[in-house]
Amino acid sequence: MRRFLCIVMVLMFVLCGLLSVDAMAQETVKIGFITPLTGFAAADGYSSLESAKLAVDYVNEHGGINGKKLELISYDDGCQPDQASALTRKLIENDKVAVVISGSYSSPSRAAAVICQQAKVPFTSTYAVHPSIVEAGEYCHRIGMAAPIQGRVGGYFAARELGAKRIALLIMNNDFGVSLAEAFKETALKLGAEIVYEKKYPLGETEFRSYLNAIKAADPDLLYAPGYYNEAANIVSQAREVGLRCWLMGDEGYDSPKFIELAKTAANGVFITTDLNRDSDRPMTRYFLEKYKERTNIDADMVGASGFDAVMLVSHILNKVGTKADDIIRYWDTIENFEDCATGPIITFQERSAIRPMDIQIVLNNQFRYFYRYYEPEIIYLNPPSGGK
Amino acid sequence: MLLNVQDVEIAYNRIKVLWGVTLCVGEGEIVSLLGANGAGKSTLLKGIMGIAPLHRGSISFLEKDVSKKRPWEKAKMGVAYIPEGGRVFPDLTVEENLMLIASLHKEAFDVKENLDLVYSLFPVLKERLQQKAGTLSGGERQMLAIGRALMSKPKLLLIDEVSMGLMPKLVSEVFNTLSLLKEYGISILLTEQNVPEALAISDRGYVLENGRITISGNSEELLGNEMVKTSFLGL
Amino acid sequence: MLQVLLDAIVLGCSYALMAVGLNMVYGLLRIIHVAHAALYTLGAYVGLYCLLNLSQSLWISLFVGALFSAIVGVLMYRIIYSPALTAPRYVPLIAGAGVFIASQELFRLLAGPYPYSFDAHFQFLSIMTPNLRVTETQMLMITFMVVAFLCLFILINKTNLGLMWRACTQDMELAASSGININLIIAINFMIGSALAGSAGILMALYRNSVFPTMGAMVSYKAFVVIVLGGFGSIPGAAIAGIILAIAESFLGMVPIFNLPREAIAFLVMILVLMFKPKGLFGR
Amino acid sequence: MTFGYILSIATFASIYAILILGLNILTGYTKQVSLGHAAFFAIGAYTQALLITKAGLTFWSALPLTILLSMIIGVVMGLPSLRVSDDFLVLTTIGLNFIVMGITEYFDFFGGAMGIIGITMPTIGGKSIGTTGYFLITLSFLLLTICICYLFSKTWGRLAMEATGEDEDAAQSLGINTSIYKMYAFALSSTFTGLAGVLWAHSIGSVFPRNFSFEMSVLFLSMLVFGGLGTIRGAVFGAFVLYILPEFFRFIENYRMLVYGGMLAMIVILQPNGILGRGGLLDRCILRLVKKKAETQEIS
Repeated sequence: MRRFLCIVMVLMFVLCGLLSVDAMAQETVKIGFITPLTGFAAADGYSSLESAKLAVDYVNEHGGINGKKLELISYDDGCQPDQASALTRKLIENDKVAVVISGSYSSPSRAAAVICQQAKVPFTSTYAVHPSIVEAGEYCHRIGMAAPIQGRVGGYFAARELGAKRIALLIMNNDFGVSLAEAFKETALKLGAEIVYEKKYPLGETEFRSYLNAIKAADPDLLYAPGYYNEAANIVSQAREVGLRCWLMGDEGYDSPKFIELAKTAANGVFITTDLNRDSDRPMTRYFLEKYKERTNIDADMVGASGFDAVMLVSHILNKVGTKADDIIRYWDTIENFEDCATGPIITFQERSAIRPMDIQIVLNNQFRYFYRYYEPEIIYLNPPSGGK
Repeated sequence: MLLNVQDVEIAYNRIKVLWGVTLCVGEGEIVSLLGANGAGKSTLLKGIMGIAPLHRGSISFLEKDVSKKRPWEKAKMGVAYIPEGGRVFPDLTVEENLMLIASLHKEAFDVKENLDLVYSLFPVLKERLQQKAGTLSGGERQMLAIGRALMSKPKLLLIDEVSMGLMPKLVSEVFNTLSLLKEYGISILLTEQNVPEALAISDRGYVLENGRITISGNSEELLGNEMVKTSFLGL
Repeated sequence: MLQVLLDAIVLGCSYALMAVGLNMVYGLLRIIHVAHAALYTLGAYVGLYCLLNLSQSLWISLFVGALFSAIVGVLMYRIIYSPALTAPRYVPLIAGAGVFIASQELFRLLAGPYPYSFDAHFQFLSIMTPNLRVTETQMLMITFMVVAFLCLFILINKTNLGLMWRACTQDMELAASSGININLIIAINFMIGSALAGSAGILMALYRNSVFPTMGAMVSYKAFVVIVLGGFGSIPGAAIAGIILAIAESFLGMVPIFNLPREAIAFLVMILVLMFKPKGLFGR
Repeated sequence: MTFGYILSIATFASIYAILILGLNILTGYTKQVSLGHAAFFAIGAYTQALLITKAGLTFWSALPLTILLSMIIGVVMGLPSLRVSDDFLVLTTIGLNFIVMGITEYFDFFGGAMGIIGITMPTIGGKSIGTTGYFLITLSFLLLTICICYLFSKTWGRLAMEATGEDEDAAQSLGINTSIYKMYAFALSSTFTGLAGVLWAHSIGSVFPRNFSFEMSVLFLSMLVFGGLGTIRGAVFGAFVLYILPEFFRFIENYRMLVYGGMLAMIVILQPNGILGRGGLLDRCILRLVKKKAETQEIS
């Protein structure tokens, strides 16, 4: 019996191998997508994949790519860089995709970017913020907001608009939290604020009371806590619990309905920097928010919006210049005022990162509401153009 | 017959330890199992108790087939097993060690009666009731081990190397006690390296060599057997 | 300071609840039960399901979640561990890890990758003064832990079942041949340990207001540290060590030179302790 | 063609095979179960990354240094094994994993949470080698490792290690200095693991603390036990199969890891010695085939 079971299992492996040989595909324009569907980042992977599919459906309903259907080929990288790099090769060589989109975290995105740069295939990351992703080379772009911009926006809002003088930082210790905090700190210090507390916490942390008690003792005007919504919900509700009475400020990682669901009423009054304006009446934003909810039964989040935008932008480029890599890249850098996206319009690409107006949103009555918008070039541009364009 | 072991084979990790062993123990009998170290005596007792799984063969107890029964089921039927080296539950007190067994069999008999029997056989245990069993001396532990087994009022007692590690004076004391048990209607199957003492109290004996029974017979016959004389009695 | 201490004790309760089940299994079978954390998550999910679909009462969902975990815990033993008991020690370890991976995936597939909010309403004591504050949930956790441990203590030291259980932890073979149904004892052992893990899952879900597929991972690492500090197989040791660990983490985390994440601090403490006491703080 | 894809899968599988061969010396021979081997892996990868990005060395000049350093750090990290054993050691290695991850994540010298970027591909004669070249390098390192392990398995050192693993007291009474052999095992193991780390870092091009998490350690031990503890063929086989297995299950994308976890548990229970270990399923099949062939030869 034992032996039989084992033999069956071994046979299954072999069969699986045979079955995974791809079926012949019809004439389509393919774009590749890697995203973590398993492991700790599965929730973000799911959001971005579903949104990307939504965008593909939209594109195909509106004529596809020059008459051909747009096809999304997605693989699960489990948020592992070695899988991401192997899968990117698979996308490029086996599936012959025109563009690779990464809906994954920084470490796998960077690995994929390097491969794409080598193979000279256009690559874009959706929400990964690590600066090195676009530094991989001219074939790599970023749809999400670059961390220096977002941190700077946060800094301006905290120090200039809210007038916070004493600022506490509680930083999620990964590339996302750290690079946001650095930019925030630089801006805030420049604007005359003082950092009264700074602490890093690891991804997956749930207990913040001991830090928050120390922060309370430091008596800040504002607590900036860059991180993802799961940790953020704990920070915010525990901050209210220990009686921390100051402004709370977060980032686009908070931008998920789950944040409000988990933090409950404690979320009210929290500011976040984001580029998805839920109060916007731009048709694309409304389309995305409604269809996403229809499709998944969950309200959309920022990660999803980035995935949606990436596919929209890529299909726009493919429509314009075809599938030749060099044409795509040349056109990509000249894009201006791209409106067909769920987040604010993409003004341009600078250093291969998308530049768009930045929103400050506030949680009111258990909803994200529009609060303030930054247009100033010296704030929202990666390198502010001299002379003010 | 109380216990009938028929053609039993036992293997550890595909290495056979016992090869077609057949033996029996009658009611009220003391039977000794003789043999050198590694002959498979302990394994046979474990097989009878159900701790070591049988590879082949059958065991019947009180005319019922118990080959597939688990150890605790056999214990309920009246088999008690005393492993070698005076094994007791070291972190339980002497009283807990005794009462644990009593509590398992309480519907079957009178606890107090058994306790009295144990105290009368081993008065020293009564003095140490609240002591942890692990702190007892070797001889006391062996007494506790036998006492524990008696608490279940067994019909058959399987004893593995009762004399091992005991002082010579204690050894004869223990054997005397065992021969007394016969009067309470308890049959005994014991393994022993101390052959003369064992044969002195037992009715019959078997000699186990390399996993097979080579000689069997009455104690007197065995004492007279040339082979037994040379290998075990050193004559 | 007192506030930090109190918060740490509440956190320690969750460690202790997890570690006790783990340690009960270790004491009996000498296996490191990695899949224990799966039961923690299971408890939370079942409790949540109960809360959303069956009843608004926290108590009922606590009961159902613990019960479910207990049943699955026993099944886990029968299917995974029981056949692996005679195999080398690392086999149950890896089998448990496999089950843990599979369970995380199963929760994700069944319930989706997103965290859920665990929104239960209940009435309980709370202390609210300007200097000291114990919320209802915190109070509930402390009470639950104290009650659970008292029950466990009485069960183990004052009842026949406890006597049999203690006998089994000391010498399984002897216990079996003395007439103790060891399969039953092991099953009960898994049942109690798993129920505690399941209820810990629900309580933490309530405390953190979130339920998600990978929530068990972090707690299970901590539980390992706790059982080492408390001594393998020792139940009061696990309870005390759980609380000590949480306190050590919270206070060391506030010291600037210990700029390390919680887990690293916990394991650092563990290794240091092992260097001086290779059998754990309360180990025999 | 999917040449590059297969090549990169094969490269990673070979890297893991080197690592598992290293783990095999520690866990297979001296029976010191390590559930923190990702820490040793991280040390190799990080040392190489630092030497390349901060000291400006090349792949070839940094490699010997990294290997030496991995060995030394491995011995230092193995020191607790002299005090603690069995399950305590397992948990100690888990602890080492978390501590090493914490240090790389929280100290800016190691790149902190931002990781270390820009670990370039090695060059030969001034020319950068491509994927194929890198695969060949990895493969030759794998073959080298197999050779060393094979030669080592024929020495008295391995016997001494196995004796230490079976029964430490008995080994000591035979005159084996078990402490030395335990350290020896840690040194050899961390050397190979460090080498695997180096190769991994170069093929990814960047290292992040979270790449070396506890889950990886579990995967490593699973690979070894799956293939067959204590055998070279088992270690290599386990690494290849368990790395490639999830790739085969791509067509059930969403259920992939569920199937993987369940299968891992079942196979380990059914085949505790590993599929290709002594007495394992495939081992027996092969033995039978060999025997049959020998028989037919005898007849003819």
